[in-house]
Amino acid sequence: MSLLEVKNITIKFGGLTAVSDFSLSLEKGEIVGLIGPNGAGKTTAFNAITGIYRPVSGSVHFNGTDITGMLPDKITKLGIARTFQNIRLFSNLSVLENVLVAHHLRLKSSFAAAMMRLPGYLREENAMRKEALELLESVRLTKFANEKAGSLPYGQQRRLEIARALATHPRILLLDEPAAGMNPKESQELMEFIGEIRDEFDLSIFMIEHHMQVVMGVCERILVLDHGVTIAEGNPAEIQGNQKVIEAYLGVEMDA
Amino acid sequence: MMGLKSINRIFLSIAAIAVVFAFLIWAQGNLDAYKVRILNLCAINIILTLSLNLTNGFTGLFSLGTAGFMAVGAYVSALLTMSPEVKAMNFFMVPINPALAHLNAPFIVALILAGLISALVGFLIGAPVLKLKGDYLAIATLGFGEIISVIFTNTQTITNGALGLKGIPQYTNLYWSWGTAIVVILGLITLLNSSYGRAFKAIREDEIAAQAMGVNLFYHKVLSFSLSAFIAGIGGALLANLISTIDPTMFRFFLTYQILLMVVLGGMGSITGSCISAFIMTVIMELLRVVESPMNLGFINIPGIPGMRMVVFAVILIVVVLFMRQGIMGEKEITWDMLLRKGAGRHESSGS
Amino acid sequence: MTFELFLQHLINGISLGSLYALIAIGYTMVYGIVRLINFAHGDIIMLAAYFVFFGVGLFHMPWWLSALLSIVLTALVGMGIEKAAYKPLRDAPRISILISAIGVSFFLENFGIVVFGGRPQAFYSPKVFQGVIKLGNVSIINLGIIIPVITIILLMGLVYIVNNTRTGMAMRACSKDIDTAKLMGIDVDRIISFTFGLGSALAAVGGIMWGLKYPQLHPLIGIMPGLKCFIAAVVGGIGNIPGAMLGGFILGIGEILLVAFLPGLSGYRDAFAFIILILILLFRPTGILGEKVAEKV
Amino acid sequence: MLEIKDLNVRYGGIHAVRGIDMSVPQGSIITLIGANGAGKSSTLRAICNLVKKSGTISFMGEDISRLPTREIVKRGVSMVPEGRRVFADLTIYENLVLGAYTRKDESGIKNDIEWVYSLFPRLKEREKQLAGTLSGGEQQMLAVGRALMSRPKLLMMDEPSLGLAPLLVRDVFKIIQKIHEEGVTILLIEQNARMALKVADYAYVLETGAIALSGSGQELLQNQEVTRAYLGGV
Amino acid sequence: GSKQSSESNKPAESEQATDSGKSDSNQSSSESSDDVIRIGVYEPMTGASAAGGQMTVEGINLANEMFPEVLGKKIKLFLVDNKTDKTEAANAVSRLIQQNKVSVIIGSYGSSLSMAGGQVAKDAKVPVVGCSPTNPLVTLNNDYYFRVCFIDPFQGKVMAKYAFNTLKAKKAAIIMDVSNDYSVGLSNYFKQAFVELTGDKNAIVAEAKYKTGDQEFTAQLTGIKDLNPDVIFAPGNYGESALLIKQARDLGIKAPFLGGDTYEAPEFIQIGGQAVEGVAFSTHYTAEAPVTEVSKQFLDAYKQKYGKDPTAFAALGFDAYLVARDAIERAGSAEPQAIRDALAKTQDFKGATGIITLDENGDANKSAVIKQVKDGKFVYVETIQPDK
Ligand SMILES: Nc1ncnc2c1ncn2[C@@H]1O[C@H](COP(=O)(O)OP(=O)(O)OP(=O)(O)O)[C@@H](O)[C@H]1O
Ligand SMILES: Nc1ncnc2c1ncn2[C@@H]1O[C@H](COP(=O)(O)OP(=O)(O)OP(=O)(O)O)[C@@H](O)[C@H]1O
Ligand SMILES: [Mg+2]
Ligand SMILES: [Mg+2]
Repeated sequence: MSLLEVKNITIKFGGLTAVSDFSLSLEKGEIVGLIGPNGAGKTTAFNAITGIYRPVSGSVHFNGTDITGMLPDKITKLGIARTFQNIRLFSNLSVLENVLVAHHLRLKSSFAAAMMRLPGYLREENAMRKEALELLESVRLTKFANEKAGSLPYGQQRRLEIARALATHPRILLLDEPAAGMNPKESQELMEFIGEIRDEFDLSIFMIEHHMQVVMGVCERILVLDHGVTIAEGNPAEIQGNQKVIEAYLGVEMDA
Repeated sequence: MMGLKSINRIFLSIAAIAVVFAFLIWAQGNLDAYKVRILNLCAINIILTLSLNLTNGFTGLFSLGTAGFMAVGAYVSALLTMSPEVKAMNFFMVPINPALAHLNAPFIVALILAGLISALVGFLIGAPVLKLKGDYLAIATLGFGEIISVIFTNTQTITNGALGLKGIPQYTNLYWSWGTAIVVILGLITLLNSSYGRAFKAIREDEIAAQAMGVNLFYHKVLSFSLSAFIAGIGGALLANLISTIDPTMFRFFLTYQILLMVVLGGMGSITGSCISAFIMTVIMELLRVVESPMNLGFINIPGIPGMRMVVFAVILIVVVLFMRQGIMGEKEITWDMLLRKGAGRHESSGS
Repeated sequence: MTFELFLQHLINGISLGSLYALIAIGYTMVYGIVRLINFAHGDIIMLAAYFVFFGVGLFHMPWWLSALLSIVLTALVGMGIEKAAYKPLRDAPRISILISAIGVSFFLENFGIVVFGGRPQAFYSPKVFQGVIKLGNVSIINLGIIIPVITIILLMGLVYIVNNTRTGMAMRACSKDIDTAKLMGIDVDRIISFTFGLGSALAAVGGIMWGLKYPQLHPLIGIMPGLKCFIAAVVGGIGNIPGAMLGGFILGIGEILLVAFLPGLSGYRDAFAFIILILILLFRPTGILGEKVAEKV
Repeated sequence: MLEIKDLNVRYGGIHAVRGIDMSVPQGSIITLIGANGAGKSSTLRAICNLVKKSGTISFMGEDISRLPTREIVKRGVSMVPEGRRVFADLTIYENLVLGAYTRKDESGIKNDIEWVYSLFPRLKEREKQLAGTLSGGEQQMLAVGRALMSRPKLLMMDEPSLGLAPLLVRDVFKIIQKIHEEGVTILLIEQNARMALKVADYAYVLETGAIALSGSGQELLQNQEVTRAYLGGV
Repeated sequence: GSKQSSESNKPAESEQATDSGKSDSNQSSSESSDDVIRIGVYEPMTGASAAGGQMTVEGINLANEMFPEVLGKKIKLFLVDNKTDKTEAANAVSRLIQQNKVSVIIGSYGSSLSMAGGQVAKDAKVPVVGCSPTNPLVTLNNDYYFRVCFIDPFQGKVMAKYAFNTLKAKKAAIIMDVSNDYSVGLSNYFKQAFVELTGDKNAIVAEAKYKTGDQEFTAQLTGIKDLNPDVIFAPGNYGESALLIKQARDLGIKAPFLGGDTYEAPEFIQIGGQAVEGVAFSTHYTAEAPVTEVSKQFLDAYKQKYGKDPTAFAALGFDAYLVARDAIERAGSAEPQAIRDALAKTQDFKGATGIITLDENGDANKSAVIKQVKDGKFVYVETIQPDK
């Protein structure tokens, strides 16, 4: 059984069918890419998996549980975390606090315990901080730990967003255009980083990306959406050679 | 983390609280009743301002229901502390609901119950209404505050309607008011530095991202809203037991506005700011009476203009918003670290 | 309840509703463009009524001239308020602007008390507006017909301006993104100023009609209409001009019918407006005619 | 055509642009590249007088540094802002009409709308849709189309390819060249430095608010440092 | 004095004692330093009741001009606005006592405001003379509160009698302002008295409600029209009441309207216009049948100073000042406790509004006047004596 099993989901906005009949199965440890022209419905598919939109038909199963229509926080708790196409950090909180918030979902102490600062809570809080600092270390943001997240340079904000998602202890990580706004050098670093975290945190990754270098470089399997419809699926080489994909997305000749 | 520094801070906090209490003991005995009354109001306004700041400043819920929660707290406490005879005297028009006639409780119990019942009302209101966002939430909560006032006007057997309640025992003194204020301040500091407080702030920063990080929006919003109601309820109770008479028209939106102004002046999201501004505003409102009494400037005699105080107040308010947008403190706090070694960019707050 | 009685209630409701609608459309327009709950809208209504009061009472001008002058003056005051209290806050957080608006409202009310005195005064109402038409046992006051007609005419005019003119389009552009509107070559200050002028002029018409229907005048007279009409605007879908009219009618007729059918609840009437508001918001968070936009993530 | 002298932009404590001198000759494509936060967008915003700044900016010989934005637009400067700054509550059609706000020629405007539609057929399909519900890429097309509607003499684009599919990125560059051929001078900011340098006549490299390097597109493409820092080790 | 302190065994007792002791000593020291008698006034000069407060203050100021001295010293007035807000009212009284060191206080329009201030005055043991708060609760249980007006139970009875005896009404409807304690109270007393007089439990056919600030009453009125009462009792602020009556007439309601003392303001007629013709109400005094010498004196002086006819509130403000001054004179001292004791003994004092005798509650026992609107003027109808 796959870790994530999306079966024939369809999402509509008014009259517009943004995603139709989308299916996906994601295995443990896999990195799968989702590409397609602008407006193809990629982000929308993400939103349906993470519970932000509810599909009109179809189902999403995670690790055997039906999570269709569940609230986003429940889904995150079960083990699916994500980043956003337009970075959504808690910009007035410190970098460390951003990561700590993501630990909150595992907090066992009750509100009352936290207010009374019972030893159990303090232990948890300390453990949380320790782990958060370790995580920042592994994404090389330790020296910014007490800076406001909003004041970080763009590339570091992207990395922080990934670190924050990792702090929820996900089994699947969804990345929405992690390389957007990065120059080629930064993109290169990102590719390596994605590979690293997959191994270190034992993740499956599902990512949307327009930078073909990145997609082709890290993904083992790629899905292509166009107008909400899945037009192709396969390994990078297959996709690059797929006539439909070339017509709809890549363009006839690839340079650069 | 419990290093020498944090022990130092705790020590400083305890020392500061001791100093405050020493002052209160002196004030209660040596200041005239008018000044004591103003000091009491300062503490109550600090409590109310913090209550509103918890939702508006720290959780990003634009709520305007404070007056309603105060009303609930004030009535609960009033009905619990008034003696059966005083109640009978009050309800001379429509008799009091027999269930309430003989209720009586010590002040501390009344305060806590006032907070709890107010929090319960907050929960009942919050559960449906907190789905709304921004301006809509503001209007809905404002509406709720008005509804409470309308309901209290009409439920004569419980609230005595427009006649209000008179002869509420004046238990509120400087120890009660400032004691409560200090407990609320310390409580909020603890809360906001806890994991729950971070979740509140995350919701303020970005609801969708907070939810995507596993923060249960409903639970935390309702928690923050009910806590705020709890604090406002206690504030209302202290007020009722200070001025000894209440009626439903006291708790209208103007009251909420005044508290909102204190929140903004102090800085949305700053505990220290709220305390400073609530204190200053309460005192300024009294000082502004000068503009209403006749003035003799030597060469010219200005007759007193009643109402001028509120005009001046409105102007000050606009000027503050225009030129001091962040309020006094913005989102910053005055902390011991800051006082001890200025300029160290630490962001943790501690001690009052 | 007899049919006749019901009809009378309905007519009362329409008469009240149209007045709410008239004020709500000005409210909604300003909100729609500037994204600002202009808390002072109600007080601008009050000012307009006082302008007429002084025009007739102090300067002995003919009634119609006072009314016209009042509309112009009120528009100017509205523009002045925007310049002084809102414009400097364009890039400030919403809450600051809201506070500023509350401050302006507070100012106007207390300024009114200091300058006009706190006592309710009588608002002069010419004979034309005073008659009552009788249909059997059912009475319709003249204003019950005049106000709905004025409301509908102004509504159509306003919808035309906002939807079909260049200025209207520029107004809508400014409502979303001021910097980008500037990049289009739009004189943002002028557009916003115009919006406030127009909104205040509408408030003035509303205020004058209000004064004619309820000829009692004091500095706090605008608070309730301001609040109720804002609710009407939100119920209809704030920013949506026909919605404001719909909201006005729903609120007006609803209030009257509530009291009519449940006289025991007549004391709860103000609560009714807010309960409708909360119910509508729960089931249609952007109001009845408001565009339903799922937040794009 | 555009001359910038000693331009400085500060946001509170941040000194985002530090004394830039730059010139954009008539009929050229000039590009501005640099890492995130280098101050590229701030420079463009300063030219349009959307941020507080110091320094002089002259356009066609006239000092425009004190003019309000709308006057600058009237003189023929147009900008595609960074991010998706389309008017979300207006339809695509209305967005385009607003782009021509400073123009008075009704029929010309109509023709130009058709022209924009022919450049971006997707926009025509969605003519009546509210811009806010478009996908990121679609909004980007609309922003470019809208900027063209004022028939600018100088078109400034802030990362027009951000978030666009490869197919569309190449289309955008084709369009840039096409607009250029029609006589419009272009000032382009790009992350996609390689593409940008290929089309540019001249390029400036910005580093922490100051110009670190400049030269013709070809020169910079060959430059070792640039390759390492901005083009990645491909 | 049957109402000697029922507030014993209250925890604040000891503090009160020290407080007042302290203020007493302050009092005597400040007394010697300046030779004025200090009288405090707390009235709503702003907020919802600003109108009433301002009218009252006009009367007080006039009295102060006419009788500026007592015990050979000048009287200095300290006016503090209570903003129609209870917290402010309490603050205002506290301020008058502690900061301005007044010997006696006058105020306030609005019973609820008076009650809020009353508690503070009681704690500080400084007497207050109320002008127009007619709610029985104001003086109940408060030895330091007095008033120069009659109280609501009396007023309600007066109007019920008028409706039953003079208008021969059998069925009455009541329209009350639920957010206004005055209106609620008066309605209740009217109801009790009217039911008693008619002997009919169902004599009140409708009790409609509205709130201060409402301007639209057609829904309530349409319902009442359907029930066809003989008379409608609608006590409330004059502004709302005038609108209400106007709307009733527009709806074709013919039944006579009755109200209370708040109706007596020229604006009531201006706002109501033709519609309020025939409306009758009870009030405190009339210029047409001056009860005392002082009535005439007051009337002339008022007209001269303000150029208009005085309202009952101005007259009551005037009387409150005079009663306070009289008490100071009789006490022969500016010491609050002495003034209180003198006030309690006020008997047959000739004020503008009538002969004032303060009863054991501190309430004025005096006659009421019924007036009616005729040809755009208030005309005197009859005087109704209190039942002894
Ligand atoms: N409104 C603002 N307030 C404060 N700082 C700002 C603001 N806008 C930009 N900055 C800061 O100014 C610097 C330059 O920003 P700018 O947007 O011009 O960079 P850029 O080169 O366009 O970067 P990017 O490639 O990310 O678009 C950055 O450090 C940024 O954080
Ligand atoms: N909340 C919404 N309301 C209406 N339409 C929407 C909404 N969200 C997305 N859409 C529409 O659904 C379609 C798919 O959008 P989506 O954001 O998923 O595209 P995408 O594949 O992520 O594109 P891009 O690469 O440009 O981000 C688009 O046409 C968009 O206009
Ligand atoms: Mg997307
Ligand atoms: Mg940029």
